[in-house]
Amino acid sequence: MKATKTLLGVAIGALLMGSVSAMAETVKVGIIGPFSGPFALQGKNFQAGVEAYMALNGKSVEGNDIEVIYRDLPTANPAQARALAQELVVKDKVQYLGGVYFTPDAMAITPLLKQANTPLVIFNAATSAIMNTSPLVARTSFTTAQTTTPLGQVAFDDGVKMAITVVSDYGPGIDAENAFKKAFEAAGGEVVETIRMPMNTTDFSPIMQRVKDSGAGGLFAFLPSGPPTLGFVKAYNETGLKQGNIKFFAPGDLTQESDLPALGEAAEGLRTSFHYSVSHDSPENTKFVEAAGKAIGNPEQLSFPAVGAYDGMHLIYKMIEAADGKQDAQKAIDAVKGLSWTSPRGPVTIDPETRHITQNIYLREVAKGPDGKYYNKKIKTFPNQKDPGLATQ
Amino acid sequence: MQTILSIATDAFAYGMALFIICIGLSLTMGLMRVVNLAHGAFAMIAGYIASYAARDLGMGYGVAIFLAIIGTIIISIPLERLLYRRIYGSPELTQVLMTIGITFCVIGITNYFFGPTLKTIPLPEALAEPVDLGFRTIAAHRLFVMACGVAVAFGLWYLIERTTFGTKVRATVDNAAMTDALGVRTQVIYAVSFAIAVGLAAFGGVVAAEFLPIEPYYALRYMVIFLVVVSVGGAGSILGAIAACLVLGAVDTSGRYLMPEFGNFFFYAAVIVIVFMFPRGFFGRAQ
Amino acid sequence: MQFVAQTERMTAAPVAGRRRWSRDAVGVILIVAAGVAGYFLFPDSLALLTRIIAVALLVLSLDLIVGYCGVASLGQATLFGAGAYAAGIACVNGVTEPLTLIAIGAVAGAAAGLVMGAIMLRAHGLAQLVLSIAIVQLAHEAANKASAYTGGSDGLAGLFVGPLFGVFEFDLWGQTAYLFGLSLLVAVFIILKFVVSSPFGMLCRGIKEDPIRIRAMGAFVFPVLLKMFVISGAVAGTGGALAAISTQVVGLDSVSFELSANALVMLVLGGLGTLYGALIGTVIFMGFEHVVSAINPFHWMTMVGALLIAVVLAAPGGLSDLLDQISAGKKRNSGGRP
Amino acid sequence: MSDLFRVENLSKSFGGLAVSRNISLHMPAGERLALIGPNGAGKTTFVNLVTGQLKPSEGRVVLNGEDVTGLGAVRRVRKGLVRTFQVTRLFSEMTPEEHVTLTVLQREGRASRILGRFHGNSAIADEVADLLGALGLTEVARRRVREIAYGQQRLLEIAIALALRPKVLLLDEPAAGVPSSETPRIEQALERLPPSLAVLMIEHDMDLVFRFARRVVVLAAGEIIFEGLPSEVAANDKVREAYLGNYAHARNVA
Repeated sequence: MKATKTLLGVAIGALLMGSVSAMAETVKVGIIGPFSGPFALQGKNFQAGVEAYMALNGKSVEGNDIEVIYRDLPTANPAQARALAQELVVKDKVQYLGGVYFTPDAMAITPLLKQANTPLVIFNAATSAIMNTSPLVARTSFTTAQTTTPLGQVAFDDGVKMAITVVSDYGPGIDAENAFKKAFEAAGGEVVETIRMPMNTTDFSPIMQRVKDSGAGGLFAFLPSGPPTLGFVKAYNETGLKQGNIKFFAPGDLTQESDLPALGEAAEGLRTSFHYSVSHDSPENTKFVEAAGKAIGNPEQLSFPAVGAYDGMHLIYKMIEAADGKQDAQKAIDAVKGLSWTSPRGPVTIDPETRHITQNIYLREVAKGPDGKYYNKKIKTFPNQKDPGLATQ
Repeated sequence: MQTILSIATDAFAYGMALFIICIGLSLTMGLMRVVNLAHGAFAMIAGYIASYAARDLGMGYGVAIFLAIIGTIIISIPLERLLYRRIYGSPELTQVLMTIGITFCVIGITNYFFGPTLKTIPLPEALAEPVDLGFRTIAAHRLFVMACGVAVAFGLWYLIERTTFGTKVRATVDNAAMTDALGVRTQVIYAVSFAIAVGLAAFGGVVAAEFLPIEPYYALRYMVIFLVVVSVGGAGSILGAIAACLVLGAVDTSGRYLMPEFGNFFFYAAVIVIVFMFPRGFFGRAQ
Repeated sequence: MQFVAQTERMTAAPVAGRRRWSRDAVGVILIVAAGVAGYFLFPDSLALLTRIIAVALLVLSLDLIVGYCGVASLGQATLFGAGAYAAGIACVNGVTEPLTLIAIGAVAGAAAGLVMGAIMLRAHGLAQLVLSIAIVQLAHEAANKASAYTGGSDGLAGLFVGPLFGVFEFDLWGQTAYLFGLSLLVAVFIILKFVVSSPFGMLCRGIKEDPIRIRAMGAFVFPVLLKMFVISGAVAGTGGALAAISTQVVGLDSVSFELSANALVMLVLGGLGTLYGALIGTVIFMGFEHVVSAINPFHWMTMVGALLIAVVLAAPGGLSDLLDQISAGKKRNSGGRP
Repeated sequence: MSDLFRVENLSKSFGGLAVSRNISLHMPAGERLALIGPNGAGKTTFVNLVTGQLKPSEGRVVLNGEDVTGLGAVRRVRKGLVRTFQVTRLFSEMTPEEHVTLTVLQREGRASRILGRFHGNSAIADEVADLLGALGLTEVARRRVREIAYGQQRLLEIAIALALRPKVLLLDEPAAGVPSSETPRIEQALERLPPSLAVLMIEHDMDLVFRFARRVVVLAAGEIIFEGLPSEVAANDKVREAYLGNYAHARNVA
């Protein structure tokens, strides 16, 4: 339905532009994301980001019309990811691939890129190692290590000498644990215990008991955004850890804006570090939030994948411009290496070495706004953070 | 000692939350012989109704629970008439196919109407506050869940063992044709039992929402746990379901405390051991 | 009376044998024809078709257990995943010859089948189903934990598979992968047709219907079923290895409850105990899912659910049963009913 | 001892309830023994104890001089102790030919072979055809079992048992549920059983018993109350009591 709407838009746009460029070519962009399933909200955010960018910047680049094709990949499923990417390239003849929420899916797609002569712009998948698997990948999201690392110093400066880490037992969780541990110990603190809990944990009380027993003064946590975060934050409050002055630190996945209405009061005062807050105060962001909020329907559902997609589209537009509508992956990717611009999240650069985005990381605190709604309030900026995960490899 | 007590309290609360949701499924599977994988879908529908009533319409918690139960039962009636009646007595795998189909539809439709975000059911002040038990603080709603679990267990036991309706249900289970011949309308018995099971799912979905938060994938996410708990307890047995919930709740909770990184190993290893020791469940009927 | 028996045997037996043969031959030809037609009709979707073939192998393997032995399993992906990870790990460690990788996957699947069968066959009915769930969850957890070997939740990447017979590359367009997969599927299907019509296959069908009768015939039930588990594991492992080779990544989803449940849904959808049902169910389910999710990626689940409900109402015996009834009229396919 | 088959002091109780008490039997080769008794006398339990479906609380089962009490049901079948079922246990989708072929293959130790086709072996096909012919099942040999008459299904039960080449055959009510029009065919089949086979028949139909059996054992309330010639049964007081329902009463008094 949305796809047809896009198609219609493209068609009308093409009609209007017909006079400008008689030899206009249609450049197709394939976006793979979780548009259904447990992560449908993140997929919706992908779409909102893409549509917002196209609404603000037009649907063509130098006479080349752009057509976006969405493909649904509900959960991490590399086999299906490869099949979708292959079909987009071979059948739908897309010149650019974008999206991808989960790391294994990205890993399945990157080996295809060279043969397909197609660059991939990752809107989310946040494991450092993806960038090493193909020279034709660029990423506009973040890595877990990138968003987490500043927290080590923050926690230590906040008077926490001993910390405990609690993460979901999967790739990004382990990345977060390592990044925090490294940064915190570099700052002079000590991680007294590391807990990895299964992905499907629903009752967190025993974990909180464990945290309490560890004697740590600070708790670092990482969970994938979504339903479990609610239980985790509630358990933190209800087991008396909050009152007991055990300080809580987490990357912003835990307090993504679309979860805040549900988390509500429970999350108030939680400090998280992240690359983007919907409340970020800048003219670029105001424009973005308005456009993306319109695209997604309900602005409360707006969250970080939208900005990844928005900036991802920016890269793709730049690539189309550089390649002049032709299919030339190397030329396209070379064009965005070192590219700097002001994103809704703040100033960003594509690192020419890693093709990963260099950006500010913000320390925020969940606060109640004047409208009675909760938001992530910026309290500190760590400028120009590269991906430490890649730097160490 | 304090830690043990504390873990035991958590385990009991978690076990009771599971029990309230699962007992309805246990009844459908044990008494009606329907493997209703859509059970969680009904709990989820109730959660959405309660969330809508309490959060968006500002109604009280008790009213929300009541509306959720009634609403879910009303939604289930056409499903029972049109779909479930066709699969009473069908092979189990056919029932699985049908009820998975229903689950998919419920998820798709819920997603469409309510969006993919998490829904909360605001608790009344009295239940939201932590309570000091002496050895630890615990959220008041956990005590409430425990009380609900105990109440549901006694209520059901009374209904099935001590009322004429219960007698008819048990007779229908033993021999539907014979009971029919005795003038009991087994169709009605089935319909009412189904409504009770759905009502329990609804009640469980709402009061246990603090443990198993309401979101569109609820119905699939917890399907396995529900099925495992019912089977371990022995389908159709109240006592078995209690035992299974408490044992698995204890294993799960203490596993997560002692060795969180191997939490799932503990849980499923315990399931395998229990199934080996009690192939028909703790208190399963001989088949 | 003896005489009558003799003459009838002389005339009728070869006829029945030939009919069975020719029916299977037609079936295999139809599968090959459908496969080749898919190659020419959808030359741009070969990766999807290859994935369907890999899953079809999984569903076939499940049919051996559920359809021929009456052992319900919601954990069949354990065997698929064992094959996929074994082939993947071997590939990362330098074994790049595709046929060798398939063999490794089949052996790993068979070994996993042996273990899984030995555990599951201790119980019956619902308890058995729950054991299968517990096993697949443990396997999933183990694969997640052993991230040094499996890549954990990030997936096992970096599989560089050598060309088939040293000539045909597994490339973007996926012709090699598809034709290789199709040949594998046809080969496995023919072998399985032999297996299910062998004395062993008959014995399994007997066990499915009445194990007490089989014991009264003097046959042990457990080793027979265990053997079928091993065969099933080899088939599922082949599917897993094919998936690993063709996608060059192995993810945790290949050893998940979700995949197991989907496989069972596809099997019941297609119809149990005929092998054809497994193929029909897989193609219909995955094809439908693909088409609907491309048309409307946001709400395809409702439609898939509606399809399942419609099938139960219209064809409780599965789609292959429905086809049987429509096409052949009274003549029914051999094999047990669900 | 020349007995082919012996049961010594066999007892079984479930909880405190004794369902078989101290049963002893002996059967030479070629024996035709009928076991009768009123409903609930413990006949089926006895069969299950003998065939190994149930483990006895006490006593021994001896086949061909070998104690088989510790063996399971399958091993006993392989040693030649074969039974039929009171309610037929057949595979509804298979044909009689397939049933018997499978049984012969199993006897030959070839039933669990994956290589080799089910219908391929002509020696086995001959044997199957002969057996089906002998029991008058040739016409229905290629029909599904669920499509053939119940009497024919009963005959198939016997055919399966015979295909195992038993030494001792337990026929559990071979004529139960068969319409009277079809009973003669079953009688005929019983008369043609191999002469050296020891047969223990459990049966309600007294006509059949009198025609078939050379010896009769009467079981009541789990124990043997009579053993002797068929002609003596009717005159026996204990048997009359048991069948007239007084046995239980008499036992209570005693």
